[in-house]
Amino acid sequence: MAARYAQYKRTWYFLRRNTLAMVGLAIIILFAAAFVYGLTYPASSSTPVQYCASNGPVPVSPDNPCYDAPYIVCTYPSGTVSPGPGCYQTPPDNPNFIAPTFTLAHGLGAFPFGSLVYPSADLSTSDPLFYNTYTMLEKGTVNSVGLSVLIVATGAGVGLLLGALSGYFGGWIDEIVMRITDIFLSIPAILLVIAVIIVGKSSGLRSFDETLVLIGIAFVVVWWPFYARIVRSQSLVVREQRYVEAAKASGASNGRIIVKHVVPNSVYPVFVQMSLDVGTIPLLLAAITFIGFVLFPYPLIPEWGSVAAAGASILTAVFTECGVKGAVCAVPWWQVAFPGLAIFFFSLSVNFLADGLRDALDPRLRR
Amino acid sequence: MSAAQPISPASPAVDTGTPAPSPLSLPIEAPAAAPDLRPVVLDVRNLVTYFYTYDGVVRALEGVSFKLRRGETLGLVGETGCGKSVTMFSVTRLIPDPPGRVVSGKVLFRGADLLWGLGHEARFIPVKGTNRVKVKRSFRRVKAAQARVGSVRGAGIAMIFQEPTQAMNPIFAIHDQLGEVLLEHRGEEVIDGLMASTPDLPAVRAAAEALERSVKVSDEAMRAAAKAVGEAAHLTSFGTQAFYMARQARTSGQGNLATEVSRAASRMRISGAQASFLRGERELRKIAREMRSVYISEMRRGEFERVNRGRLGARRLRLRLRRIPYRLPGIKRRVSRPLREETFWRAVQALEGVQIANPVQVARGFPHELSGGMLQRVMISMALACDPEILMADEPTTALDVTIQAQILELMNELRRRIGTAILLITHDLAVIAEVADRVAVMYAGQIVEMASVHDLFTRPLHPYTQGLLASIPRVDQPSKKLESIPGSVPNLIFPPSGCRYHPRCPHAMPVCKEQRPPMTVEGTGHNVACFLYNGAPVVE
Amino acid sequence: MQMWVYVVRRAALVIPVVIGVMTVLFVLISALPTVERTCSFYHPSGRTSPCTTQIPCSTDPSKLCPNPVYQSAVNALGLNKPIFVQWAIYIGNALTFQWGYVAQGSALGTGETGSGLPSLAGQSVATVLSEFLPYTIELALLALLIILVVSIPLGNLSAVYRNRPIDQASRVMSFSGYALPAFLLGSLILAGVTFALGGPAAPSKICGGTSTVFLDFYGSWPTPPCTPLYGTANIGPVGYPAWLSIGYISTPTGFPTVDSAIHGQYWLALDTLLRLVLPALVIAYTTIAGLLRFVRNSMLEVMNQDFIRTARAKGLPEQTVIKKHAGRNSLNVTITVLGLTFAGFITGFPVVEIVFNLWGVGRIYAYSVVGGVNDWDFGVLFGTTLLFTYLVVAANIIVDIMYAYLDPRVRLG
Amino acid sequence: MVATPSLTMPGGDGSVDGERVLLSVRNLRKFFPIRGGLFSSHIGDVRAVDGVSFTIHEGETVGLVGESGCGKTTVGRLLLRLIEPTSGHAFYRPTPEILQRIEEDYREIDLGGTPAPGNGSARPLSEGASKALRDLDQIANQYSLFRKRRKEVKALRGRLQIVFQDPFSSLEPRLMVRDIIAEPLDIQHVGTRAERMHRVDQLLQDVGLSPEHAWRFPHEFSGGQRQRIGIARALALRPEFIVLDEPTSALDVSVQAQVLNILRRLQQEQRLAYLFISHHLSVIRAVSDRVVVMYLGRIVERAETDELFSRPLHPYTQALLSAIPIPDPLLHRERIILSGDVPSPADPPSGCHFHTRCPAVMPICSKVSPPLAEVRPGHWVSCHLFPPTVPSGAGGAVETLEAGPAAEPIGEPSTAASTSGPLPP
Repeated sequence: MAARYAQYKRTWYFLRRNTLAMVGLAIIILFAAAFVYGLTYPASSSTPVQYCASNGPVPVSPDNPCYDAPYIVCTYPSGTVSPGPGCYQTPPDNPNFIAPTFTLAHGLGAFPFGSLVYPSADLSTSDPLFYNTYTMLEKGTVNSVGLSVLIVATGAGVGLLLGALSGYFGGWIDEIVMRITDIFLSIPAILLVIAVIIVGKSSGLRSFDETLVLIGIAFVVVWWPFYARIVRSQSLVVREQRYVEAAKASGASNGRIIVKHVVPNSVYPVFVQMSLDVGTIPLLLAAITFIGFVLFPYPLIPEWGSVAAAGASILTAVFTECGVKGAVCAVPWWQVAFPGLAIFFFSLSVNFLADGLRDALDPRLRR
Repeated sequence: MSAAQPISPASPAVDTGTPAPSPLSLPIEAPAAAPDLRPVVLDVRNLVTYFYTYDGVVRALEGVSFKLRRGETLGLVGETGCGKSVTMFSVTRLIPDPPGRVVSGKVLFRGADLLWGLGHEARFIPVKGTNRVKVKRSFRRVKAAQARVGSVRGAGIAMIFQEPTQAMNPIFAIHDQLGEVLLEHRGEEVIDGLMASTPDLPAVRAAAEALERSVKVSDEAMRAAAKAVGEAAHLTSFGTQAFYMARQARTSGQGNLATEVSRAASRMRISGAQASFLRGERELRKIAREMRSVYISEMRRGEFERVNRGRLGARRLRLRLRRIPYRLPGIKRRVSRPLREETFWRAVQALEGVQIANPVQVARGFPHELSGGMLQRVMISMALACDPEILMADEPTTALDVTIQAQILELMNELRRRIGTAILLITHDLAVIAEVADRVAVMYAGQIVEMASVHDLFTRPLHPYTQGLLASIPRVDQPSKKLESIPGSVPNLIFPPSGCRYHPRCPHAMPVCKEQRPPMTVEGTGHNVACFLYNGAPVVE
Repeated sequence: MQMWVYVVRRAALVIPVVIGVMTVLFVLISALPTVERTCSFYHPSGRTSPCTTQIPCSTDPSKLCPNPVYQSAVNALGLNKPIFVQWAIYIGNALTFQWGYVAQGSALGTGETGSGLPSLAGQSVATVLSEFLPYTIELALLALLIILVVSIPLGNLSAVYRNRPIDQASRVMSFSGYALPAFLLGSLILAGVTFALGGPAAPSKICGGTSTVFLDFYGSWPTPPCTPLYGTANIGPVGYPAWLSIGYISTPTGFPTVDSAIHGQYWLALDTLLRLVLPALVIAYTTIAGLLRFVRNSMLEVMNQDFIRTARAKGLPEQTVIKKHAGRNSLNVTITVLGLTFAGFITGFPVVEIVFNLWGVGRIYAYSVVGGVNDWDFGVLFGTTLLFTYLVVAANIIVDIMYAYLDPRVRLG
Repeated sequence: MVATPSLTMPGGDGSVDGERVLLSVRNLRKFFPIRGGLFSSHIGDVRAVDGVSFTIHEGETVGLVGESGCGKTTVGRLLLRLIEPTSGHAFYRPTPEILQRIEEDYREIDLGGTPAPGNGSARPLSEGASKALRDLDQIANQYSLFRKRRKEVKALRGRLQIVFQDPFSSLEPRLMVRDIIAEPLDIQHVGTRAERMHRVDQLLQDVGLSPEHAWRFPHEFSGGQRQRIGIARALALRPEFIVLDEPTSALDVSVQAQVLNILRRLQQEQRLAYLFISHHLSVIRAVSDRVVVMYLGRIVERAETDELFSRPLHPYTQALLSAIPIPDPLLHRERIILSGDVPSPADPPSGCHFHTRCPAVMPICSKVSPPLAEVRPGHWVSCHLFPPTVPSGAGGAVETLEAGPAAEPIGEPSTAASTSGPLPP
């Protein structure tokens, strides 16, 4: 066992020399902590929940103080008041509403802060849901990270199985599996995901949990071919190894060879790919939401991607508004900034780590 | 020496690590009794090369010294991991760096020390608690050193490698890879020849008719006639072209050869644009040559010639800028046509030199279309294209079949007789050495343990390792049911054995062998051995 | 093997893939409720949609529907025939570009896209897409150009100067490209440029007037006051994007810049092109991220090969060794990876076209999925998916042929 | 062209004294299809092994020598059923009388001139031949390795084992030595875990390693030690026959001797039979009792070791012998340098495969492929220079001579004409 331990030590040694990878690891640990802590939040349900003046859930009702807190009203030099997204003022009739004079402490949600509004992705709905940054980030971590990890794990499992089979047996099995991967790889990911989700939704699966399941299915459908490809190329190499032939010569069944030799040898590259993809999925979710597709039913369950996307579209709206009418209005930049940064850092750290791993595991790329 | 000690020239540990003062480090030479009067072309003095790996410092070479004289063939023989190839690559600075590094030593070639400036290239920082050593390289200096040594590669020191199939670039045709060597080192002469060529068509026409007549006679006649055509065109390569056109005509049996040849000749005219392109090319080569001479003088005088480098660099830059239009794909193809054809036929000539039956097809072909033997011939022709003073062959026949190996060895012997370059033949096969080499150096674990003429070594092997090696070779020419073998295996060079590195496997091991490293001693003319069993006079300069 | 054999075989390999893609889409479509299918995949009159009135029919399709339109739709799509007949019909339609019609209920149908796009209800999906495709292609070509020009030299450099500043820089660049969502990058760049030039309200640098700096970068076309074509309503048939209510010109090629140039409106052409630069940069940035590491690593791998050592041993200058011997070899890998990432590359278009408010297939697609269940336009949705898939497949063929051209081992394999 | 030299020959070589026949390989063929053209259709075969017959007795070493691409490795892998043969039999432990029957059958078939499996019939089947075929089939069902069911094969795996050339790719780098050596035992479910571990230690000692090596990983060993581990793994199931596929080619000479001596010791101790595949004639000479020389998938010469090396008959063997450099600068011999390369087995030369490089080539060589005939007792050569003269005890040879042309159809019908006519296209 000592030798095996030495191998790990070696990998760790090369990983440690890679500063970026270490940075990535640190950030990931932070996210992991946030994830664990976020689990203590009340499970998301389909009943409207909002986080406004306090971090705890408060039922939505018209007489709720910060119910009409949003940023809907715009003031123009002329003094006329007209509704339009992206601009805000302090409603005089709402004492609880704190004007978004923004400080770092607010952003981090150091104390309850009702007015940093994260609107529902569905801009058409008249009554958006509000979170303060802190809550958004917490729940976002839980949903985004949890979802990504789940998806990637499943996809990798399927890919590992099929890839190993096709690579090891070759012949017609290989042909079939590879053609199928070709098919799925040539359909752009986002489009396929949306298609699957839409079909699911239009056949009635619309609640939050159902949506989660749908998203999962859609992404797995899209994702497994990548892994199948990787594992296949690996097992093609392993298959030609003499030690596999030796195992055959002493009567090993194909199943045994796949389990004992092929799969273990394909694990590392798959792992690297997985860590890359975990970072990619929130991005795709964001993109999907951004182009206006309503992923989650109302109320919006915070998921970085969708929140950021919604914020970004408001940003653009603000620009057009202010640009055209030359209005004096501040830009609610934080609505993009925080979820965006969350995605950015998560994906970035994961990539750092993955790349470091690749270098450390691949002797050719070692420095 | 204890392995825990950090190994680096900077640290005191070096004095034990690199044997600067130890007797071994003194260069080896035949005693005055029978002085070899041929001039020394390569003088390697206690070369030390380490590999700085994760597991520790691999002491691959520990003070290797030898001399190579003009026209002789020195065989470097030993088992895997004894550092034969490392020696060759250290001499030409081709060891992969990182992890490898030439730590110290001298390599004198044309009076220039190829390893000049080694000390300033890197700093060595031992890692506490491990036997790793961190190497901090000065990128700029390493690059400069590479450029310097690069100036003697190819033209001065040529190399051929073990795996011909992997040693050739898979995506370029043979003539391309062969031609670029010619252009690199012989560019000016090639271009001059090309620009001097002014075919007077009537003469060519006449010669071509003669050639057509000769087709039916014989190969020799054809060659002669083709040569005449070449002279008529004032371009030898055109003669070659004509010859193969004639061959083509003979095999196909149709086509009026004479007119074809003269048409080809008329196509040879060089347009103005092409001429200016050629002039520019020539200028580039000239600058490159001067650059090389600057590098060499740097290594000779041992100081950095910033001024000359700068001047040449500026000239080259200006020229390149002026020639940008020629880089455009369409234009380039049209403008460089004469040069490309010239180089192609020169390549064909080079291939003829290594007895390839159908050089034109081979020249057009790609590496993956040729057999290992054929590729090795191509490699040899590539190495000898601009007759170098030294040819280093790293296991040239190991990857080949027995019958092909015989062909290649025959070829090498023949070329050796014809050109008379000095050859450093690296192989693990004593039999090959016996066939080809004049002198042999036996290496073990990064050191030369015995050095003698082939005859002496095989008739009177002195070092126990040499004896064991010879005994363990199965002979095809005599039945031997019981094979001798050397117990144990090659030591791990991270923790090399103390004293004589062979003592753990040596049947005659004595206590002293553990303590200190045996000095190289003279045992008869040109026969040196490093072993305590013999107490001849230590080798002296 | 001759080149043409290789090309033909490679092209032949496409057929199963395309059929397969259609089958996948067919499976999805046939999972739809009957009414959604009939709304957008079959359109008898070409003007009115059967859906709006016939929603009740959907509650149980088996029951004979009184509505003849709906019924004929069911017949035409073979919904009452066995599944494989439906499949055959679908394949036929897909291959003959009969991708259905813009449904009336959808955002595109009602014209509630908030982009000045008039109601396209009842128009054939293929026609609509074909009208918008040139815009996307222009953007794609520009982006590809940027990608190739940047990624290959940068990758090679970072391999040669491994672990030196330039390598680190390219590494950071590629990672940030991985991690930055396209929409975020896009909005940031847009905002940045806008504010750099004086903030959203500042007057336009290009044509002054009431137009603002922001609008100089936002949208495919200049706002009316700047357009030299303004008011020239009497030119040619409809073709120049009618929903920009600035008059009509003929569009021989459909490519905006080309057409403008043809009409002698060089300023317009330039303006249109300039508006593509930022989005192209955004798309390129994200794609380069994926490419850069591959280029670098493949280059590193090549640099370890024996033949590089041989090239050095031949005494070639380092430049030649790297550019010619290593570069050409790693180029193969680069191209292959580019082919693999093309799907991802295309996926970027909907987002970017929305961010920069450009016309293009991507934006139409976005409109087809916008909003809630009743706003979706299945015809456009699946049509676009098919179109993009065709593009990806075509790109892969091209890549493979280029590969074979570059690498004799494949060509003569 | 003609695939089959005569099928008729006494089991192994007449000279073998009462040793029991372990494996009698008959007319073994392996063609790898070549695909190409527009629809990657089957456009030809790589005739890797093309009608190879020899016999291995208990406890003896048969050397199989030839250049790369001559199919020697393929033969070894066929015998272990790592790949399936195109045709031919390998009779496992046939009793003498069975062997006798096989002899007669093949003789009958030769005379009857039946098509070899896979080839179109050239002549109507003679009565005797068809009967013989049936009989042979029946024997094969019982004895031929290639007719075994999966279960039987798995049982048989233990008896036949292989040691590979490359000591680096033949050991799984992730596993510890003990797991590597124990793997065959695990697969065959031999004994308890403790027993297996005990067996591993014992095996390690057998190959001259120490038990604590069991706890290390392959990359910690030198080439020679790795090769020993490979041997230990092969020995794990107590085989009686081991294919040694270039076991020492990757090793240094000083270590090579160690491995060879271990192999020899084990052979004496455990009465193993070896098929020693190598391209080193010198090694072959050192280790083997009988030698088979192959060229382009066919046997060109076969004899007792000393006989072969002292009196090589086939020009190829002679060239091979003279091409080997000898570590003795004093010894200067006239060496035969063969011109050109080994032709590709995808389209081997017509007639005698060797005629393109043969120094003593005759007109007939390019037309008729010479039968493998016994020209001296126990010395079999396939060359037109040597018309079989010795009326050996097993009269096969004489008939071979007559059967030579008669046997043509067995290879390919087209060349039946070619024997008398011009070169086949």
